[in-house]
Amino acid sequence: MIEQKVVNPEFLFFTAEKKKLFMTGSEAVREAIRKANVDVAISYPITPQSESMHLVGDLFAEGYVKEYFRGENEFAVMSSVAGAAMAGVRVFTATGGPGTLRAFEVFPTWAGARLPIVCAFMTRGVNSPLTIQPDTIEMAYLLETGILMLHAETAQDLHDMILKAFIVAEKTDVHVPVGVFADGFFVTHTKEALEIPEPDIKLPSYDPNNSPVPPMDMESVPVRQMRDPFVMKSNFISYAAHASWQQEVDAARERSRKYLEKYLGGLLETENEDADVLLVTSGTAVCQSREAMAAARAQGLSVGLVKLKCIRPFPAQEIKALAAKAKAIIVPEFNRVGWLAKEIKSVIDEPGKVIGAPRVYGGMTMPPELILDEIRRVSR
Amino acid sequence: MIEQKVVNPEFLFFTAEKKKLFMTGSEAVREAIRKANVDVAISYPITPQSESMHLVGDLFAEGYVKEYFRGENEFAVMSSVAGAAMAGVRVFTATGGPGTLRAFEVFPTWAGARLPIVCAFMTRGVNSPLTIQPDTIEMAYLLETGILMLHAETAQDLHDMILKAFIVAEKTDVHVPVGVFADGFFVTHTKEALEIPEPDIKLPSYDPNNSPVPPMDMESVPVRQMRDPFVMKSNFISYAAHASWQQEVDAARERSRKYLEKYLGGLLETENEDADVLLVTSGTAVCQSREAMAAARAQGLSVGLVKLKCIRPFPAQEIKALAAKAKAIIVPEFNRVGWLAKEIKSVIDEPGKVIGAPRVYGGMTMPPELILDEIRRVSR
Amino acid sequence: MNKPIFQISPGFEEIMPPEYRELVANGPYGKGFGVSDLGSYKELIEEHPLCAGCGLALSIRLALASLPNPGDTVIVGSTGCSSLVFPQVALHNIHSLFGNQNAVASGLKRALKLRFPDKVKDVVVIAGDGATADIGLDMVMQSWFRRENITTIMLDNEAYANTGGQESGMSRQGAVLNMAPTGKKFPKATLPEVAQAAGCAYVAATSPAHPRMLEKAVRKAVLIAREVGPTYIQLFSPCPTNYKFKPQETIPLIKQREKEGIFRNQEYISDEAQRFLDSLEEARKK
Amino acid sequence: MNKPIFQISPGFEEIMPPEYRELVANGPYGKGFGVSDLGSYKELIEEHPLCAGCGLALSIRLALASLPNPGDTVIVGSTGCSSLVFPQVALHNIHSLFGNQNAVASGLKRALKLRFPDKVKDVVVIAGDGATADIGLDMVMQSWFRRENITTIMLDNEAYANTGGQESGMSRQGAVLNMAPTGKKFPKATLPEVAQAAGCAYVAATSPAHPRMLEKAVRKAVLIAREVGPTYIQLFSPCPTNYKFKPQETIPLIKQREKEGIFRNQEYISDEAQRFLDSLEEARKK
Amino acid sequence: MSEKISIRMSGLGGQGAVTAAHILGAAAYRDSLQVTVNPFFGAEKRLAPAESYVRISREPIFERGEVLYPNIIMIFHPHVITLGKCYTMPFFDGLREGGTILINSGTPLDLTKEDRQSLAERRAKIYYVPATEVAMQVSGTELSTNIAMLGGLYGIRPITTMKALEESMMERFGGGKFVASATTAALDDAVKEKFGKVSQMIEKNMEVVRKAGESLTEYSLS
Amino acid sequence: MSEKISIRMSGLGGQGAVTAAHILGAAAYRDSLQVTVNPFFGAEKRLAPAESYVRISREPIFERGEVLYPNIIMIFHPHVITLGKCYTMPFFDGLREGGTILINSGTPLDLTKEDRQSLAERRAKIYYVPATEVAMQVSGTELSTNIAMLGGLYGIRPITTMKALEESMMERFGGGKFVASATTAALDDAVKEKFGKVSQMIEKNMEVVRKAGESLTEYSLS
Amino acid sequence: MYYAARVAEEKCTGCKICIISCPDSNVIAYCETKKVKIDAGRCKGCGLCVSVCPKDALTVSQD
Amino acid sequence: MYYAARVAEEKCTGCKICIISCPDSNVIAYCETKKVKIDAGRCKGCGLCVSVCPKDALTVSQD
Ligand SMILES: Cc1ncc(C[n+]2csc(CCOP(=O)(O)OP(=O)(O)O)c2C)c(N)n1
Ligand SMILES: Cc1ncc(C[n+]2csc(CCOP(=O)(O)OP(=O)(O)O)c2C)c(N)n1
Ligand code: SF4
Ligand code: SF4
Ligand code: SF4
Ligand code: SF4
Ligand code: SF4
Ligand code: SF4
Ligand SMILES: [Mg+2]
Ligand SMILES: [Mg+2]
Repeated sequence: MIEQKVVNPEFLFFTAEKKKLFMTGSEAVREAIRKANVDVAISYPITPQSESMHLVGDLFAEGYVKEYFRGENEFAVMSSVAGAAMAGVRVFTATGGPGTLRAFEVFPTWAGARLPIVCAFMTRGVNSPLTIQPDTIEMAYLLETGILMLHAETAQDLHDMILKAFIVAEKTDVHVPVGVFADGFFVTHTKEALEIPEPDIKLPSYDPNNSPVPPMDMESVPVRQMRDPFVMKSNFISYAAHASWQQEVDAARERSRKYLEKYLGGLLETENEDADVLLVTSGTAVCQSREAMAAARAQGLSVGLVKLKCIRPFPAQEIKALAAKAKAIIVPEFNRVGWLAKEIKSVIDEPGKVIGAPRVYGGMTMPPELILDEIRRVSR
Repeated sequence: MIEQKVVNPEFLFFTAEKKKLFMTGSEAVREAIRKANVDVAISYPITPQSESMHLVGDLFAEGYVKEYFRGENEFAVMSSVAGAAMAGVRVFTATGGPGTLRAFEVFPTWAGARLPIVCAFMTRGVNSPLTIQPDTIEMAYLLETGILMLHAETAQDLHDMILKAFIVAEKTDVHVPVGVFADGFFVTHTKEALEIPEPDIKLPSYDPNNSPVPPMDMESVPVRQMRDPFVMKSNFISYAAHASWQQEVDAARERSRKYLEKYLGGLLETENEDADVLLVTSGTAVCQSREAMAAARAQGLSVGLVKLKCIRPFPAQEIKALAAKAKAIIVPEFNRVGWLAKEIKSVIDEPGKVIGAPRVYGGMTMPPELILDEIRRVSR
Repeated sequence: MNKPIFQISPGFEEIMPPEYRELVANGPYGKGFGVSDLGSYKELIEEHPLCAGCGLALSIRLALASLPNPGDTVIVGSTGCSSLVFPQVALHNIHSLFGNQNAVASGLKRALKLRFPDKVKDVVVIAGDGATADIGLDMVMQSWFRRENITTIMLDNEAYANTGGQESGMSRQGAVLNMAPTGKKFPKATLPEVAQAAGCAYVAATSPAHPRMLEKAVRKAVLIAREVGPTYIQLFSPCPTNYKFKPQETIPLIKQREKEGIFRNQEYISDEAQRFLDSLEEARKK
Repeated sequence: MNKPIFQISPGFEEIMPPEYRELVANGPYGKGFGVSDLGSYKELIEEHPLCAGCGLALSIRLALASLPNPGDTVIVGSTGCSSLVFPQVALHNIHSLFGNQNAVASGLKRALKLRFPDKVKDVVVIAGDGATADIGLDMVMQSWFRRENITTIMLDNEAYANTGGQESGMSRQGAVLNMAPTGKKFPKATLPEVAQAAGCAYVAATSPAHPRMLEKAVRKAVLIAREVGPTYIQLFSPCPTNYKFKPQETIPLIKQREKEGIFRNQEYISDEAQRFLDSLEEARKK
Repeated sequence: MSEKISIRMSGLGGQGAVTAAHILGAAAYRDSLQVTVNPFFGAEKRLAPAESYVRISREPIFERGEVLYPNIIMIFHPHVITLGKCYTMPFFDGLREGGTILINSGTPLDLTKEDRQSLAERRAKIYYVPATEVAMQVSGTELSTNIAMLGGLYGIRPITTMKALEESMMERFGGGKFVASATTAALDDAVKEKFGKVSQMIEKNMEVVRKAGESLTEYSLS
Repeated sequence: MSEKISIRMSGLGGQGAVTAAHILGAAAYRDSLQVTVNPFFGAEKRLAPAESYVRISREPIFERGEVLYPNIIMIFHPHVITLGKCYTMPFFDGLREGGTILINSGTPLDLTKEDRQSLAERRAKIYYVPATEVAMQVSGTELSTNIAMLGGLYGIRPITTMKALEESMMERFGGGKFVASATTAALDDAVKEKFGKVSQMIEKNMEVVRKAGESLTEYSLS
Repeated sequence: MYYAARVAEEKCTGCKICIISCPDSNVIAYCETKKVKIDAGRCKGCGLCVSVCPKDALTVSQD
Repeated sequence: MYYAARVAEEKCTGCKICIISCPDSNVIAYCETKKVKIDAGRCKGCGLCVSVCPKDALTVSQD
């Protein structure tokens, strides 16, 4: 293994000196994993994720990651990742689009088994018809699987969120999986400027003894211990246990808020939050909104921005408060179904304010001009 | 094959004389399929669905279904079903819970390929921890897959909805898959009274020539024809085609409304709709609500019921109108996440009225007393 | 060529693209053409977007030219380089998802049997090594276990090529590829042996370096699949783009691998399948 | 028994359930026990809810009694009848999803190697025929292709038993079962042959009718998996409940099947694995 | 019948609690009553907990799932209580005021003091019937235990006409078409094996019903 | 630079449009400009459409994805227009008022009358550069076509310093660490094969840049 | 009331075959007397042991 | 400007090996002259045909 200095997470996130780099989102994943002290990474190719996992493979070859292999399909990869996590090590993987759907059944089991897996989802549209282009539809499907969901706007976010995800996921009182979402191509393949700490430091290693559920290694009590035993008892206890286990996982997710606040500096971020019109969105729809906001403000329109960094847990209270002041809320999305607009409508007092547009899907970018059109329309 | 008289669907649904029977939901599936003129049925066991598909197997042995086999897993079964549908025949299958999740990636492709497959989903909780008991969580995941979703309250509903689903699914201007959902055990294993037409009649057979997309049989033009070709062209056309294809599938789903209205008698059904408090729900949460409503009205409380029969397309306008008049809207659900409450909140004007409770999960029934508690609480 | 599907409606000749008219006038449907007839008729593929010189493209071209009855053949493909060819192929063909080709084909074939009890409809699966031996292996093998009447052709380019050259189960041990940065740690999967153990009536491994051997294999496989049981063909042709050799080296490279004994042309035929072929031969003679 | 995991903290002896105390005092960890010692120590299974007289339960009991190093063995199971036993087994064990056992085991084993480089941690998969040969076959075979150091044990009761007796790929041809109302249409899957073709270093098929043969197979399989490569054991024991025979007929029935040649006890060992076993034997002698 | 009867039958896999519920439900249906029957089980294994719920009324019944507030609780095996092999706990909690408990046992079980007290407060009636013994004696197989339990129930309160009960049994064991789980089907076969003809079996079963009805003992809580 | 420059480079797989964009972007980054580079492709195959977008500005750039309203369009191959091998159609629609078009061709292409008219209305400037020819002549391989296209661009408007451009090329072809798609990596190897040393290659490339800049022809739309 | 296997001690030779053929753990134990002993509380009365005993030393009966 | 294969007619024996080794359809045609002809518009200049011609009758060059 390569020699790197173990530093405490706060130092790595906030204090360590940063270097400017010009790189793609995929390369940003590599730089995050380089410093993440990952034990096991398992890969399966899928556009637009492949490059990230190639690069993680390079890290393995260089000695930054201890074990790495290509699995046979995403369902298997997510299962293998679960096996490794149950053995008490830090694991990473990534997928996207059809890969996410192929593995779908596994995600709720990660949450249910309290596995602090970090998975990057490089979002892409799903079949049919086949597409490999950006689309955030898979996030709609994952909302209720029990995993935490962070959504990166830029390669910088992606880098930072992955590192922070490990630390949040592994807190004893959280200990649930975290998905870090980045829009395919728009983040993975775009080359942009980043500021990141030098690669000679890394996070402390994962300590399985801090886990609220013991690892499967025949090293910890009790000996008679099964992961996932409840229904087996076939009686009332199984129902009660099942229900309360779900509540506990929910609660664990809720308990992540304080750490997310601390590390991400809030589940959301605002700019001109007192404006008449608020653009509320996540991922690269935020970038496009920033351009639109700048243009609109240049034209004298009162427009603000709410960037949602965290989708699960959902910053419902924060959004509700912000929405109360705004006259209109525009939710631009990179998908057909408008899952984010629905989320927002369901937590605010006057859902009639929400404009679920523009929605772009099929693979094209979202022209800021389309957002501007909506702003103009509601500002009239 | 067994001799049965082909009758027109309207006759079968509305005119044919009915016989009273006492049977389980699983048996009701058999009776529906017996009259559905199904060509191919493919099965994979999973509690609580297995019995239905055993019975469909018996129909195959008796000559009511032309082809039947057990597949190797749900992903494969849903793929085989797609293959058969593309060949231009009527197909049926069923699954539930983990089976639904295992096959997840296939459902959007059914919709995208405009396949009029009817699939019964016998809902059950999903891992971890393992459970085999009723829970409607899988419906939350399927909401945006593009399939139509009907939700049965009783075995009678299940029987009727399956038969009607074929007819709606196969309309040229619809031609998308329909999922008929029934709560595991509560419907599948409960024995109750039904009224159903005699088994000597059946639906007309599927006519692949009415399909808006030609079958893959080398019998129809054009010869150079691929199902799912768009991205292959790799240019602007592919984006535009992808986006407009999604819009067309959406539109096809919307066009189903008129047929659903006709055959189901509306996407929802109400009782005492002018009451102060409305219980709005679907599936067996409706049965439990009926008991609670009866008890509450006996106590002089003003309570009404809205039974949602169709979740996709969602009766948004109808609900919005009903909600406007009510003082409070109680949404009892058999799952942890409250997906139905969220749906409802997102389409009405005053989501603050919605009480997302009681929620029961883990496998137990929902005592009407819990609903009554909520009614009492809001009626105070 | 009497099937109306191959005719242009009167009056529409003018507006059909010339390639289509040529196909109708001079295509292979119902003609009993084979590989030796290439160069003298309008082929099923109308240009393809694969890399120039790709041996996998050649494999597909040869396989399509070898179909005993293209006029009633439906192809099931899978995601991968080959899926870029099929929109350009003048046969009905299906792309569903990555790896589910044999499950789709199973449903398709059974349904076609129902709809056309008196006709032969061949269902041929053509998919990559990743689709066949990795992600789709369960469905491939179960279609064999179930004895489905379909032919499975694997295009073995020893990598996940379409996603940029990752290690697949069919890559050779030691190969350094994406996702195998320190070289592949385990040997090439032995699919022909597995296919035989799983109940295929006919198994062949060959390559586009032997067009006529390839043709014979495809013909036998499709004919046997009709009556006897599942058949499997593995076509070897490493990806020049991802293994970084020049396309024109493809055929010499394959032949070199043969010489070194690294790649072996193989054929296995069950007794029942052999008897069936013999009976066809008998019938033909009469 | 020095591992602290097997000790009860001082002062807590009283409140631990008696079965647990007995296990600590008289369990098999680190003792080198085998099948012949059954009846004289506290076993790993504390009652199980399987049907009375189920041969699959006996198979599990024997397999667990045959583990060379239960104190450092982790079991990966799958959904099915057997999954009802594991909550009652005094080893760390995992249930994840139906069919993904070998993928889970692959990740687990590799991670355990990282965490305990100087210790032997055996990972043994025990799952039903449906889990192994149907829904999980891809993952099972890929773990073999990848040469994972794990042992896979299939409990072959010739049906999906836990869901009420449906046809599985391991059911015999002609068997009338749920979802096979007119009898199974294709033969029992030949997993031992497939395992061999897929690279297993050791393959055995036997049954609980031969407890000592079963024991030898499990021991060899676990030892070989440590050093040489993947190993596979298939344990035959039809489900009395779903095939509707009396539990006490299980063993006579298996023996009858052997006589009829329908079931064959088999063993295959690769040269490398044999050499490894020989070397162990050598070392033991010294 | 004046009001809704809600029955909870708790037994172990293989004892036929699910079948008993189906027979009872079908009998009530034959008598033109409103009825729903819900079986509930986890792992469908011999000796694993198996419960079944029957609701009978003259008015429409909507509710489904477990009966949480039964009028009648039938316990097919002492282990249901003593080993907690059931889906509902604490076991007696939901019993309605004036409810009935029927236990398969020759001798009274050792109920906890708390249970006895709370049952007494609710004016519950407890009956014992040696159902397995009766089954063995009369029909020669313990597989008729479930029928004997129905006999005990009818002894306490004839829920349907005897004719409907007999016809319902006929339907259940007569045709080959009854849908049952594999475990149940296997046991069905075993039962049928015992008797040459179905009619003979039904006859025996009706005798079991009668005999069990006569073998009830009421247990005093005070 | 006064305002944002948005460039769309359209080529065919294997022509290096993605690489050209990366080199240009990295050069701008070296000159401390704000910049984002987005490659876009479907099937990553030789001769399949491949586009790349570069945005350069002194102000922060947020926007990403395809450049819909470019100032500059670079066409690496006539087929992009003539066979519609591109991601954006109608092809010239988004070009900004006063925008620039650079086409790899020795001779003017036969633009449609509508295109010519609408481009004229927008006061577009069209340049031709025989990039493939220049690449062959100067560096002996058509694989430097992309560099020649950059040369043409710099001939029209020097977007960065020449020093930054040279350093950027150095970085691109020098280290072994550049992350490229497999197809690109294969072509990289082919390019490197041509030249003994990287420095020699960069030198040739800079010559290609200069020569291409000198080989521009402006095409009059009127 | 419940079925269980019983050993006819005089017939038992202590060959242990029954022990290793019982599907349940810790039901049949090997005694110092070199015979086996059955824990009737744990025995499920399935009869598997009966089917394998070479000495016909086992029977299943109700207590 | 683009590469394509060309036939040296005098060398070609019409053995068709090139035809069945070309990865693209309808590029090489067989003529009445019993020689082959290449459609330069469709030829991608990959050189596969060159590598198999037993008579060295093929070359790839720019037009
Ligand atoms: C579920 C899923 N996972 C991953 C992918 C991405 N993917 C598409 S093609 C491909 C590689 C195909 O490899 P192979 O089957 O060998 O075909 P080739 O491209 O080599 O011809 C991959 C990994 C996908 N489309 N779907
Ligand atoms: C994805 C999924 N599909 C189906 C099931 C339902 N299921 C649970 S166990 C089982 C059968 C197991 O059969 P086998 O592996 O042979 O084990 P057995 O019960 O026979 O011991 C099935 C079909 C499930 N849990 N998950
Ligand atoms: S990537 Fe390889 S296999 Fe795919 S088309 Fe190109 S050369 Fe052929
Ligand atoms: S169902 Fe069969 S395999 Fe399962 S526990 Fe019962 S007897 Fe054993
Ligand atoms: S098998 Fe028979 S003889 Fe042998 S130990 Fe058991 S009871 Fe005794
Ligand atoms: S009857 Fe069954 S449980 Fe009892 S000792 Fe014999 S084998 Fe074991
Ligand atoms: S291979 Fe050579 S000789 Fe043969 S036909 Fe082609 S060009 Fe002529
Ligand atoms: S160069 Fe390639 S494309 Fe051209 S004729 Fe030869 S093989 Fe065919
Ligand atoms: Mg490949
Ligand atoms: Mg089984």
